[in-house]
Amino acid sequence: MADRELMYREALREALFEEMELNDEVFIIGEGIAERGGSYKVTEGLLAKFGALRVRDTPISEASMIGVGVGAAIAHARPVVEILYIDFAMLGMDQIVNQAAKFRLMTGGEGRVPFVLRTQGGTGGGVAAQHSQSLEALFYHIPGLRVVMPSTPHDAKGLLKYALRQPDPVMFLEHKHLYMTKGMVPEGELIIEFGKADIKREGTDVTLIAWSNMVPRTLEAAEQLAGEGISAEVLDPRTLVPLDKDAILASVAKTNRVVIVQEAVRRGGVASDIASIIQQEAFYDLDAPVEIVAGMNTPIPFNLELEKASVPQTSDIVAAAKSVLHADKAA
Amino acid sequence: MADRELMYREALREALFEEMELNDEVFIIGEGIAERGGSYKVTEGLLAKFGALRVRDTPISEASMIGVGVGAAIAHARPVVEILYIDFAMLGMDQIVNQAAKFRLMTGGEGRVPFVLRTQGGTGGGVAAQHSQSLEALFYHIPGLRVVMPSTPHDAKGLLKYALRQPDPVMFLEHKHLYMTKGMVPEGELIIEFGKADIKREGTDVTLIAWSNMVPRTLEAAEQLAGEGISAEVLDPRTLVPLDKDAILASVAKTNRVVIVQEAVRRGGVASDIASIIQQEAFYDLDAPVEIVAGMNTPIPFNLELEKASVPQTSDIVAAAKSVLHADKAA
Amino acid sequence: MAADNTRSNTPPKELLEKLFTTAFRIRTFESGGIKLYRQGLVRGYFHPSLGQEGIASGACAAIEDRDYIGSTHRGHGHCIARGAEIDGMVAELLQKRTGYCKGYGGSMHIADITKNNLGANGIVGAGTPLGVGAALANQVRGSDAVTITFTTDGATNNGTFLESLNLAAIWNLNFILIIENNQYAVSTTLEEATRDTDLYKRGEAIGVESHQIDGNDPLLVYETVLDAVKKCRSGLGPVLIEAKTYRHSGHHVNDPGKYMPEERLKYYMDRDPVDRARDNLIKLGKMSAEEVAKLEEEIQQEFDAAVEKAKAAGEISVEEFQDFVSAY
Amino acid sequence: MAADNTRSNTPPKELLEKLFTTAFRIRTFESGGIKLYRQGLVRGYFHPSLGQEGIASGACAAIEDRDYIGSTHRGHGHCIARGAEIDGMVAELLQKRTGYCKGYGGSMHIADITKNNLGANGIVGAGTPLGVGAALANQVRGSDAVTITFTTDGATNNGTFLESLNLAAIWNLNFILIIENNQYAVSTTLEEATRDTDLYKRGEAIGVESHQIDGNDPLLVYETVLDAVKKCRSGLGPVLIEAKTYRHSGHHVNDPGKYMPEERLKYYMDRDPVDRARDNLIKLGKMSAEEVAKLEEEIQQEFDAAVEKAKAAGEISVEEFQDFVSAY
Ligand SMILES: Cc1ncc(C[n+]2csc(CCOP(=O)(O)OP(=O)(O)O)c2C)c(N)n1
Ligand SMILES: Cc1ncc(C[n+]2csc(CCOP(=O)(O)OP(=O)(O)O)c2C)c(N)n1
Ligand SMILES: [Mg+2]
Ligand SMILES: [Mg+2]
Repeated sequence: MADRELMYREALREALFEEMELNDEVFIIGEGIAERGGSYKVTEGLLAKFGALRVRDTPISEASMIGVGVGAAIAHARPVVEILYIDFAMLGMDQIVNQAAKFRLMTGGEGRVPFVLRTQGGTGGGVAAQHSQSLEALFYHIPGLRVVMPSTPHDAKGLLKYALRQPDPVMFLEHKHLYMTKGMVPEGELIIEFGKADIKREGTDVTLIAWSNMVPRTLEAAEQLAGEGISAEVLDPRTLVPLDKDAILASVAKTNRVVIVQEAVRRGGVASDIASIIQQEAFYDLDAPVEIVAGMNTPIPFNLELEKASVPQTSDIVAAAKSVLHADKAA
Repeated sequence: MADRELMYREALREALFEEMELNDEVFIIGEGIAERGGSYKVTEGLLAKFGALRVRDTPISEASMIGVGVGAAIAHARPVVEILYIDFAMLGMDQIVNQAAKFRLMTGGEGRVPFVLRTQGGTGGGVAAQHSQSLEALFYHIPGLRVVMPSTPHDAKGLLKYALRQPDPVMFLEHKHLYMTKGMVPEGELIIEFGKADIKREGTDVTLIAWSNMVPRTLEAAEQLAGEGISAEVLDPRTLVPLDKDAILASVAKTNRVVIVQEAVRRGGVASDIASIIQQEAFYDLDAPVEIVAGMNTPIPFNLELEKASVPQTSDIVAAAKSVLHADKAA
Repeated sequence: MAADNTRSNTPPKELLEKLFTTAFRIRTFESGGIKLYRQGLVRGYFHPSLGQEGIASGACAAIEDRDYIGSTHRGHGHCIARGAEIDGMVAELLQKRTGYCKGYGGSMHIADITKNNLGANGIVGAGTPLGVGAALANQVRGSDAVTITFTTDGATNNGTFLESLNLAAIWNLNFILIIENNQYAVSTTLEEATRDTDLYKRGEAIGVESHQIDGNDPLLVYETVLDAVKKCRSGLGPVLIEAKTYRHSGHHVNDPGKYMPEERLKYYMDRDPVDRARDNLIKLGKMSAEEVAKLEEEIQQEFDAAVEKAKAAGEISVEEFQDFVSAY
Repeated sequence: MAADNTRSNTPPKELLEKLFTTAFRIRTFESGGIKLYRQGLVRGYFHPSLGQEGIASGACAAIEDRDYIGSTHRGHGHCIARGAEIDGMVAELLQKRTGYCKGYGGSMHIADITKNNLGANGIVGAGTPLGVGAALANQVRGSDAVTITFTTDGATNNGTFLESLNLAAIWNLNFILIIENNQYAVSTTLEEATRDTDLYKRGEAIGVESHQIDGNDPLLVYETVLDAVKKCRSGLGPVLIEAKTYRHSGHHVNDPGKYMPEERLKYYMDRDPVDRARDNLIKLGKMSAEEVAKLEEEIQQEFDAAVEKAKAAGEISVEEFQDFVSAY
């Protein structure tokens, strides 16, 4: 089927639309998602098409909204719970960590939780410390969860459709800056399995690993590096759990140099884990330490310049790539 | 003043006792901590000494208990909130992540939150998936929090006393297996500043980094290694935030080989972050990849043998130490 | 609405027998389980529901196969009342592969999920949203199935109580929330935990039909729940039921419960739900004492046989475990 | 307890003047802030409290310096009513170093913490436990200081409402929880969010003295809160006050609020709290219309001057920021 250009949010909407048409047990709850179509307009039109039974607004009860989603999933439905900001998911951490993630093992493997929590994170527009976090590392650390972070409309559609067919709880983490970005997306069926990284740009000198909103920024950096004769490969894991280790190690084996880029704060982020894996499993492939470009260890400030300083900019990525290229020479 | 042998829980109690005597604004709330003295008997005797105004039981309202502690701290008191299991802290994550950790920055640095959350984690005794987690990585990733994990009665006392005098929110993470362990503790004043690692055993061949309940286990491993002629240094960071990077890098510079031991699951744990730091800042000091011995990526099962298999055992640590010692030869 | 203990016509014998056998089966399981615990055969937490059997028995007798239940940390009784086999339950306590959770879960997570049981739960209060979720799933799929969530007095001071019941209310879900008000959270009394100990009022305040009943009367529990089920199936849900009861012992096997005043304990012992179910069966159901004794013996034998089977069963191996979680 | 609008003796002029100037200062700040926003000078969220000024003004007039307040995401009014300078507030909107939070916080986190203000809060419902915590701190230190937490209708469906108010109740804290019931959470109506829109009942259900009042009557708010403060100081706290009100516009500056029925909006516009404060000042306080106009002019000048000062002020530099958070 033909590809068309869609916005990220349109691609997400299309995925929901298609899966809700295919499966009557897919339904969605969230704050202002019905008539109003959601704060980021992902769910626009769903109410009109699927009715109030399957598309419903909730009061401000995040802990229980998430718990209700988990319970509905245990009872074999296909709930999608939209949480406005990833920061608010903290209110439902018990349900995510102690219920959704644990149920399968606690029931000896028999109970499944096909629950999709959609939310969005990241900085953007001065919404400050309680509305700007990148918290994927918290979910990444909890066995039993799937952590998905699409960077393009194409991936957003394919991964969300897959999320609605697989059996485990999924933290589907969108980015507020990406909703209006555009990209080519096929009409109809598009399924992207979890655990398959995508090489967003091929290169030979250095591997740049990035996800979510850091992908466009890293591609920009790669473009700049190309202008200076440096060939950077940009690898987007797309899903952090499961992580496509093979693809990462293959790229490292080729380039021998790695920079990992994350918007989340440096301390205890997913980048650290990926770095720890690379140095452990590809120690003798590395010509330089794995460099990490990450957010500063700080809550996000309101002020525009300080907000910018808190998260990686293209120039930071370019600089880090150059530093790993010259690391051995410097040493 | 003289040292005496105390149990870990007695040392904690002594710290609370002394600080409550020194400062009228120190108070403690928690479930069953007053008359009953707490599930792990840390608070025994405090009610009798300090009265019901400063030692009080709460209903089962973790989210608000934590929030109340944060609010009391903002209002310049010195609250200690006891949460029975670290797993239950998930109910109060909003207050920890979005309130306690953010308040200072959001108020331009003027507002402080001298809040101490005491809780305990780790496996032990078949309490299964919702009562056995090691979740320090979740707090470690949130800028603004202090994360403290004492492994001995001595450190427990000194760190808790310091926690009650410093100005920031502290996640004071005890371990259910340690409460009955014994060690020498000085009477009276003992203050251990945050950010000072302790070398629990000196060595030259390999650095073993461990905290909390993994320290005794790692010391056991070091003893076994000594029997095989291997000199292992055991470094206990004691506080994960702030982390004593200097002490870690100094030890690595000496031994050139590192194993990090954590009870928490491997994926996205603090060990990964420490490994990422070491490989980044001491890349050319390393003769082998930084090895991580960690919990399996799984919720903790009820069954005894499976529970044991989920977390590092002494033999795993010994094996990892040997593997980094022979890594270069194997390569 | 506060308690209304009037009873209309005589209940059928089958019902009375079911109420008694369920209550007695729970009693037998709890008593026997405690013995196994004391023998060192059970690890972890064990929260017996001794004294509270009337609620599980009465409530589960009022629902059908297609309905759902969800439970608490004190969940053995609910699981049994919902039709679980004693074999799988004892085996779970003994961490065997033949247990309902294959030894992965244990007492606090016990569940026969094939019986639409959402499981026991180690987090006080967490089961309530799960139950509302099951009720929502059923509403979405057009089923008239009802979900009963058993909860506790302790959990009514947890935020999920308000949030979840409110969600069930605005969506008119087929959801019945039963508070097993045993008046304690470990050693903390209900009076210490809240000013107004009439917990059903919290439902009324958000527009939910709410009842307070004697939870030690299995027949009354049955009737109240049956009525609630009917209301739910006709679109008038949810319903909140506060069932007052009392533990016969401490919070868990290792709690002697010395803080429980003797008089009060005696009061409730005198109103023992198992005794009342037995009395009902004999008086209203006209079963002879001998027949009842035979029933009891059978249930005891069932338990003893389950213990033998469980002892003989194997455990999940570390390799199987590693294999299972390799995809985590 | 539902609304009781009787008023006894004439209030002193100083009070009436305070109520009006506070309400008008808030109105001026919100209106002016919206203009700055439209000029592109303010980023992020901006939730004006236009139409709700009566609650902040009335409540804060009833407390003393030693008391505490805590606020919501719609928090400008509370901050002003609690005595913050307009300079520091405008500067904060404009992300300047002279702002109350030095530009780190912005509208949603605005607070003059030197005034015992626990701050605005971007997490709906999260301020309630913080307020209970401040009240607890004061009880522990033997102070009779009262804490007022402003909360919202939306927050009453969040678990913290039940949990925190219950904690305040069992500890008899000097805590006053004021629900600013503006009948909307963004575009979701209160009727959609709960079955029983009488929110004060939720306090009654847990034994808390609870009132429902007209939040657009600043004097009534003042009197009700003053009474609550007295009760608290004599050990009879906490008190819950549901103050009914309505927004004059959408949820935030970028929400046109088209879903708000015109008639209903008109009803509340006709009962505008600023107008009522002005009327009271003129009628009961016997201030002349000219004097009032002069007051208004001064307040407008104060705001305009604050804008000029803020525009001229600098911002925290990246280096200062890095230095500040180096210990994080
Ligand atoms: C959220 C949470 N907090 C604390 C505990 C520890 N805990 C287990 S049972 C219990 C008491 C529960 O009392 P109640 O809820 O009334 O149930 P009951 O034991 O009386 O059946 C407590 C505090 C827990 N399991 N979960
Ligand atoms: C926990 C949480 N959930 C959702 C939001 C997003 N949000 C911001 S304001 C708002 C509506 C709040 O309505 P209400 O609580 O009644 O306060 P009002 O805006 O009417 O003053 C929502 C949903 C939030 N800030 N926090
Ligand atoms: Mg109880
Ligand atoms: Mg509102």
